[in-house]
Amino acid sequence: MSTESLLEIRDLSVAIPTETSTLRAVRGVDLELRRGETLGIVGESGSGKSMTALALMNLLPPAARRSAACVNFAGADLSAVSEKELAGQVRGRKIGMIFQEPMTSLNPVYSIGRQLTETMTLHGDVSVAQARRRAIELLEKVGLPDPGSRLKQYPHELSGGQRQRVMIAMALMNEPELLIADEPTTALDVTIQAQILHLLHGLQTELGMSMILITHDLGVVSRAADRIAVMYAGDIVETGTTGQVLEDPRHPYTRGLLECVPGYREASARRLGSIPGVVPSMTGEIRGCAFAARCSRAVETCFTESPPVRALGSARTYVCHDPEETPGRLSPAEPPVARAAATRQDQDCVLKVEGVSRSFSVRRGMFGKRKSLKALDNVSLEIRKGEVLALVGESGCGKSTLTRTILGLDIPDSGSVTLAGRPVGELPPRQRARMIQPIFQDPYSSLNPRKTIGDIIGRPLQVNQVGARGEQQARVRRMMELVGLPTRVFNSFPDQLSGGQRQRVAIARALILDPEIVICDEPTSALDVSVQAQILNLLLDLRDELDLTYLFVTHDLSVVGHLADRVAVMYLGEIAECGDRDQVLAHPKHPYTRALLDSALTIAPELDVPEPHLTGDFPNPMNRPGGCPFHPRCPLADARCRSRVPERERSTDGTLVKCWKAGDAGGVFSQLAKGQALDAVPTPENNKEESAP
Amino acid sequence: MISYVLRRTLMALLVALTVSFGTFGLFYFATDPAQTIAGEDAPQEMVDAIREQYGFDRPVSAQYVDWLGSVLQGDFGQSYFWKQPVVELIQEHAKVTIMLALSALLITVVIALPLGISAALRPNSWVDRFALSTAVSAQAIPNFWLGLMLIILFAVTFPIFPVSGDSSWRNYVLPAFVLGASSVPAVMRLTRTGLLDVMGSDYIRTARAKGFTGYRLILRQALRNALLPIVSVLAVQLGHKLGGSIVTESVFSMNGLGRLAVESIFNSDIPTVQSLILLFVLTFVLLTLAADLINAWLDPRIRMG
Amino acid sequence: MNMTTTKSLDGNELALEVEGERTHLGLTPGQVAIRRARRHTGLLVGFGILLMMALFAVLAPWLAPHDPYLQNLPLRLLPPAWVDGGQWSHLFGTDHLGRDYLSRIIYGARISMMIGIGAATIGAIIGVTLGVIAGYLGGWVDQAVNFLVTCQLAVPSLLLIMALVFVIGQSVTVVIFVIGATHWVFYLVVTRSATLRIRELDFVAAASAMGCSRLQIAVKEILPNLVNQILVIFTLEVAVAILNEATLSFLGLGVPSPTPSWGLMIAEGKTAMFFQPWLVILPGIALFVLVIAINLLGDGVRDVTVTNRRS
Amino acid sequence: GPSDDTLVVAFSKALTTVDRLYSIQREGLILSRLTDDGLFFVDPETLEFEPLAAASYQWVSDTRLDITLRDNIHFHDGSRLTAEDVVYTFRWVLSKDSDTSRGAVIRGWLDSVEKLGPLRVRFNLKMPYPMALRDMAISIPLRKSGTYDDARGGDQPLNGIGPYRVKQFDVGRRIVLERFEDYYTDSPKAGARIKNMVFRVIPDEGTQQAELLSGGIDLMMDVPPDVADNISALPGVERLRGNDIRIGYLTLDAAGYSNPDSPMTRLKVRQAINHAINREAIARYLVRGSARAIPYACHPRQFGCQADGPRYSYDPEKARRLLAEAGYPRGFSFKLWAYREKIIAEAIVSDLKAVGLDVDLRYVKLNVFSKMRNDQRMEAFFASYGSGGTPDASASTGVHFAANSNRNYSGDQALADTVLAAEHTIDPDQRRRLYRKALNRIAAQAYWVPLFSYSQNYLLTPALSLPVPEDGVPRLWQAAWRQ
Ligand SMILES: Nc1ncnc2c1ncn2[C@@H]1O[C@H](COP(=O)(O)OP(=O)(O)OP(=O)(O)O)[C@@H](O)[C@H]1O
Ligand SMILES: Nc1ncnc2c1ncn2[C@@H]1O[C@H](COP(=O)(O)OP(=O)(O)OP(=O)(O)O)[C@@H](O)[C@H]1O
Ligand SMILES: [Mg+2]
Ligand SMILES: [Mg+2]
Repeated sequence: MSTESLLEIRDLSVAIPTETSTLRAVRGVDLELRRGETLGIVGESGSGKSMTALALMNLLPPAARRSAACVNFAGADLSAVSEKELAGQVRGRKIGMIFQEPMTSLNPVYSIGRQLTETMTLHGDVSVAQARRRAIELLEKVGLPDPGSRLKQYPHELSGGQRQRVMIAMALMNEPELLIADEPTTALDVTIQAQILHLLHGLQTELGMSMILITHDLGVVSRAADRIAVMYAGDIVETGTTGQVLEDPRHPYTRGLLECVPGYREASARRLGSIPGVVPSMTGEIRGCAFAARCSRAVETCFTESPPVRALGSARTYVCHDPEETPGRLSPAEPPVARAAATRQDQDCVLKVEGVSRSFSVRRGMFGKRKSLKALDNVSLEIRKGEVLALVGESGCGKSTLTRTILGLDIPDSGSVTLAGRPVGELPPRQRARMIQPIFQDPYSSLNPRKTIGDIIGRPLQVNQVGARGEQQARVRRMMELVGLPTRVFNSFPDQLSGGQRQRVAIARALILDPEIVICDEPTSALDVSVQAQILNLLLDLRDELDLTYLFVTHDLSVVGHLADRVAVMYLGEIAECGDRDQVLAHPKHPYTRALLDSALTIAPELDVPEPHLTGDFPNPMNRPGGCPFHPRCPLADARCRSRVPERERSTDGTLVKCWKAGDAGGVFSQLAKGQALDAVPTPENNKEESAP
Repeated sequence: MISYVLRRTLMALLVALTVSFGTFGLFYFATDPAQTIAGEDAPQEMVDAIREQYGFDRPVSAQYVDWLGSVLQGDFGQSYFWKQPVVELIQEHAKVTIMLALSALLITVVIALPLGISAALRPNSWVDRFALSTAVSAQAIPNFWLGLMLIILFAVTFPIFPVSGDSSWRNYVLPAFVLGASSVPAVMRLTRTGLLDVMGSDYIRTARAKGFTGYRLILRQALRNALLPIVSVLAVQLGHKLGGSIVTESVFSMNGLGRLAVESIFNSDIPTVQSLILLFVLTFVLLTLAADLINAWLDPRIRMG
Repeated sequence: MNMTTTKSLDGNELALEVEGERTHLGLTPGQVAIRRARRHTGLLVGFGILLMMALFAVLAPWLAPHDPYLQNLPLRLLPPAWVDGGQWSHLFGTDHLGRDYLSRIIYGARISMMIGIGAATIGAIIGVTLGVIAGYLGGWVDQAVNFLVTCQLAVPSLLLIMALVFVIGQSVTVVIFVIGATHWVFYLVVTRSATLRIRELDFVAAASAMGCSRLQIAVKEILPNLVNQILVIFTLEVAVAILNEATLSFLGLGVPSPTPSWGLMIAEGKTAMFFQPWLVILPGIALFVLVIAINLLGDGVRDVTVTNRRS
Repeated sequence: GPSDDTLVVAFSKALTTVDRLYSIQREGLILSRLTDDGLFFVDPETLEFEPLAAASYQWVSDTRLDITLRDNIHFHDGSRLTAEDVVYTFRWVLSKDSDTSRGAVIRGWLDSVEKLGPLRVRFNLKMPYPMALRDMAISIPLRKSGTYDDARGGDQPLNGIGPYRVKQFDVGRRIVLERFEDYYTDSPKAGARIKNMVFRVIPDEGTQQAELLSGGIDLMMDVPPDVADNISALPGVERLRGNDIRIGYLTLDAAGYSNPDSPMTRLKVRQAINHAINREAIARYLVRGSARAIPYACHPRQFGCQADGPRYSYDPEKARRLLAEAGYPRGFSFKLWAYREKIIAEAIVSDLKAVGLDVDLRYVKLNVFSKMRNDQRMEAFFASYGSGGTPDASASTGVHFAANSNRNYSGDQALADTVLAAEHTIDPDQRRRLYRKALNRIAAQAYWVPLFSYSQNYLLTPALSLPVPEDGVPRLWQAAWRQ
């Protein structure tokens, strides 16, 4: 690694004038990047990560204003060059960029061949044929099979992972010196994420590029970055090498953030650490330390004076007054809550899903024929009283469809869902509503923006005609208290609330009818870690308080490890494996479970991005492979897997597995993984000891 | 694709049938074509004779079935009023309307597209304000009034163009402008918002990150995407113009389909009205179909799904 | 439930207090709209003019100097007061029957607004109902509605209106109903696509999970979210309806004489337009000003209520 | 213009055919007088029916008419007019499948036609019919024998014997005529001065005006009086005022067809309405020119239009009193139907409103109007009648009060009998007496509100000279360029 500096940013600010005031998205950021180095920028949503990256290339939204003392890139000051020069000399040539949204970042009306080659031909002196050759070469490198014929394809014919690979190839067409990757994997599934990160890492070393990797996922930076910059409210609060920052966080924010991650250090605790409050609105001037209001250590000066930059060694700084822990403001170290789960083992089953199948008929394109899409294939599940059953699986595998079926919102083609001994379909909707309630993923779309919070929470009471109006109101207020909503938001609208608050509203609404079962469909995947921690804590507390049963849908294995009693792994509309959490996470029987575990990235600075074992992408559910649906991606697949659908079997330790190779999965995989990844997933038992350096 | 086209055509036929049956009934119950054919001062005997001769005294269903039957055999009948085969009548009038509609569309495109594009490229600039105020005013000026004002101005006060008629290209200038102006707001706004949307999209940001700027960014990256909704709206606009620009034709006394349609209604000339409706419906459906196909050609997502 | 349980249940009560101090709640959607409206010139101008016109319409009996129907044949075709031969008692002159033109123009505002609002309301009722039903239920209902729309679009709407008015007969009510009955496609298209989008949102699923019937969902959950869009279309359709009425009346198939409709006045003045041009110009200007005001208002309402959340 | 010796005339309505046998539009009549000659014609000055293609005629009896033709008449294709052609023409009109526009009327009185010699023809009538010469003059142009043999002759150019021949016919657009040089010189219509005539269809009045001002047309007919006033004030335009035999009237549903309890069934109500309308003012200010208020149900210039029945003066007070007496002190509401002259209809409505009647004006197109009228669903309607240019009371009074007429809302059988008797009487004095009786009856019962006679305004380039017609139908063969 060369120590020569490639990029040096001093005092970069971005201001976006809005209707009422000016939003200062980036406030005086200083950054430095050396050749060949990977810098990870982490921070919660809205902290200004993307704006910083865009400001570098002057790709900000039209209204935004940029100012910088200097932006030195390879000897030139980018803050001074003209737009024309920037476009002609720098963008796409010396700096390549990959964006977060693979689905929308490629122009849908042009073939990817054209989009790839024009990156080169635009900057002159390269013939189309040369560019094509380069494109094919790069596509090969990023792992797209049959690149020659790919060039004719259009973006919509590719999956998200494939598109992201094309984006990467596109960014590399001119062999840039710097690659900026803005959340390149956030929209992708874990298995694909691992593939992409691995790929980026390989390419970087091969081509000797520097890279700025922007992400909010501490797991990702811990594996992929050499150095880390932690951003908060438009400013960098702490920098240093990955190991230093993650092992020994100095800024209270960094520390708080790490504690929020399920599975980090104190993962055995049932309660996660949390950063109270929300990111401050970034309009106007912030007096003192931007983090002071949320800081447990904040003292008087934190609110009045800008914190100083403190340096620890050569490239390690943080920005803090560094006060002592403030007594009273300290969030009490939560005592580990006794786990009741163990005792809930074989209790009576409250909800039973038996052989449910569901197909949709979809038309592709204007001229296409209708095709059937099998979203659920013979799914069976049991949820027992008082337990948390986690349902994991990649995007599109049918998780939401299953929850809708369970809720009685969708009628299965075959099979049945039994709730309290009766099929849900036969229950009158209001009776069903009192027994089972959902919490959804997106706190923005799950609340009607035209209703006040009080109305939203009280609506189930109204619909079910529970009690008089006054009584309903009282109940709503009680519920708001319970989920930690201030009563003054009673008459507010959802738009006025933060994401975490909204999710609390959704929880309150789900619980106000006193249901037995709550179906949580990825309730935290749209939230930042700090907020996720709050919500997860709340959900667990409520469960104990109100004696609830959860079906918890997620794609995040660390969350599973944190709160589930039992786990069901779904693949392409089937339950691949289902059993106790500890069994499934520690001794996965199904190769797919195994692969999922491998791909999950925990915070482990000493480790690299693991080598992915799965080939290919999550298949399009419209073309389900025959035999075992997993066989095209499975490293163990043989002729039987390709031809025959595996039976569902109960293994010795009580997990249900649907795989011909269930017996030998563990063995083969541990060979493949070279002992690297058993610790990949935090279970309370194995996390701390094994992941310590 | 063929099945798609077939489905659409079937739909068109169904629409045409429904509409034409509705019209038939409407006229049967409310008007007396015989008197119109005979003329206002015509004596009783004459009107009665005509009624019998044309079979207006038969039940509506019988009349409709007769008409439908002959249409299915390709015979669109004789106009009651013009006493001329309807097909010929339509051919004659269609020339004017097609000329007018196409020139109006040209004017719309020539005004609206550049205006919309330049407005989108510099939102909130003076170009944008100018474009928007043009749209707002054009939307508020009654078409017929604009026609009258233009006549007062350019045909009487400054006699540059003829007042009326459809004999030379000069006759088409004012009407085409009036008719074209009426769809400028819609097309301009759509171009502007469409292009603004596209310019704000992720893939344009990608293109900029690759080094595209200026006109290359617009022409080689954005235009094709922005074109999609414009194609559709232009097809609808053209359809409506071909469906007879009643007002314009009446203000400028042009003998187009719109005028023919109106007069046929006033004269209860059912065969003509019916054939025109069939024509309008089919034109409209064909045009929107064409727009869809163009869009499918422009956009692989539609083409291949 | 007392405070201690709250505390034990949620370690974040501290957080929420802090939050309360730091992030004062944003404005309600209504407040945001009003705040924006105050600085939206187009909207203010449009609203001002419209308010004035509405006053004219409402107070016509008191503002109009003469009875708009009173004919005075010897004084017919008097030019406006500022032209040679005009009289100050008839500021805008008189028409073919010697009726005071100013009074007729003032009363015309009534007719235009009544027809505009009436027709747009009828269109809204038809369009929104069909749009929500089609969007929410989908399937064959959607197909049927789609068929209706194609029927409606394929036939030139002015021709259709003319045919209907021609056959049914002319009256203000007929004109309102016929214009309304032929101007619902815009509502339908917008509400349908909005409904299609909204019905996929989680709060709709939440509503059905809490036991709401489909009707309740359509009316209580979906409809409130369409109000802004409907309002914008409504204003635009009012303008369209006013222009349509004028056009119809101009073509002789609008409101019946002697109702003072601007379109009718233009049509009647047209025969003399080269010599008494004010007969055409004055009502035309009135029409233009009214319609532009409504359009400004409509555009303004759209700008003001649009949600520009990032994402 | 005179430079190319072409007279360009504007037509408001398009002609569907140039064959007079198949159209009855006014434009057709004007055109037909140029391209066709009948056996008789209406003398422009006296409005008498005089022989034209006929050299002479003789009433052999009340039901038999012998006609001798001129011997020097050529069709436009050069062939000569013979008795055979006359017989062919009339037999064609009489035959049921010819579907000519006048067939039904002619069949009503004409029994048969015979050829007596090469130039002599005999007409056998079904009954005494004083209007036979009128019908021959106005409705039946002579056609070459065999004209309609194939495909109704529609495809061939019109082959008439008039002073002009059709050179070109673009339906709905224009008709081009050219002077027929072989026209018989002893015709009263001989000596046409202008070589070419073009009839342009310009439906819009404003456009016509503009065209006239810009020299696009030379003559504009049926000009509304206001327009005529205005335009004639400009240089380069001449105005002619003329009479018109058309009259305007209101019909009241005295028979109670629309509703047996209709207020219109009461005499006092009908009289009140007669008193309520200020006909003089309407005639003077709106119709203008030579228009006059008319007291009886016919045009004063028509034969037989003399009566001494009650006249109703404009007296709103009396109207109110009469309404009160009839039991409607606060008036009543009804629909007044109309299909032309909207302004006048509005003025009438305004007058009626002034006496406390709530009138809803239903201004509709002719086909709707006639549907309503024929179904006898109108309580009152405003209409006008041009009598086909016929200066005889039979054309107005006769047509409107005949028993089988659906314009007859009087339900008065005795009146219908009187009118019928007049129709079949040849003796002029006897006819006058019968019409006087009928007109007095109509006035006494106030079945109608006779309103006014029309006037005609023509606008033309000063280069053109044109005698003003007495009956509102211009004789364009008399047009000439001023030197
Ligand atoms: N186009 C825009 N107009 C106005 N404000 C914007 C725009 N884009 C971003 N912002 C605001 O700028 C601030 C910083 O945004 P930025 O996209 O840099 O955050 P981020 O750290 O990348 O967050 P995320 O993880 O959500 O991508 C945020 O408060 C955001 O609301
Ligand atoms: N209403 C529908 N019509 C057609 N296809 C559908 C419908 N709902 C779901 N699908 C399809 O069914 C499959 C399963 O969808 P589902 O939403 O259940 O996946 P998921 O596991 O919840 O994914 P994610 O993690 O992205 O939420 C997907 O391929 C989806 O496209
Ligand atoms: Mg970002
Ligand atoms: Mg889902």
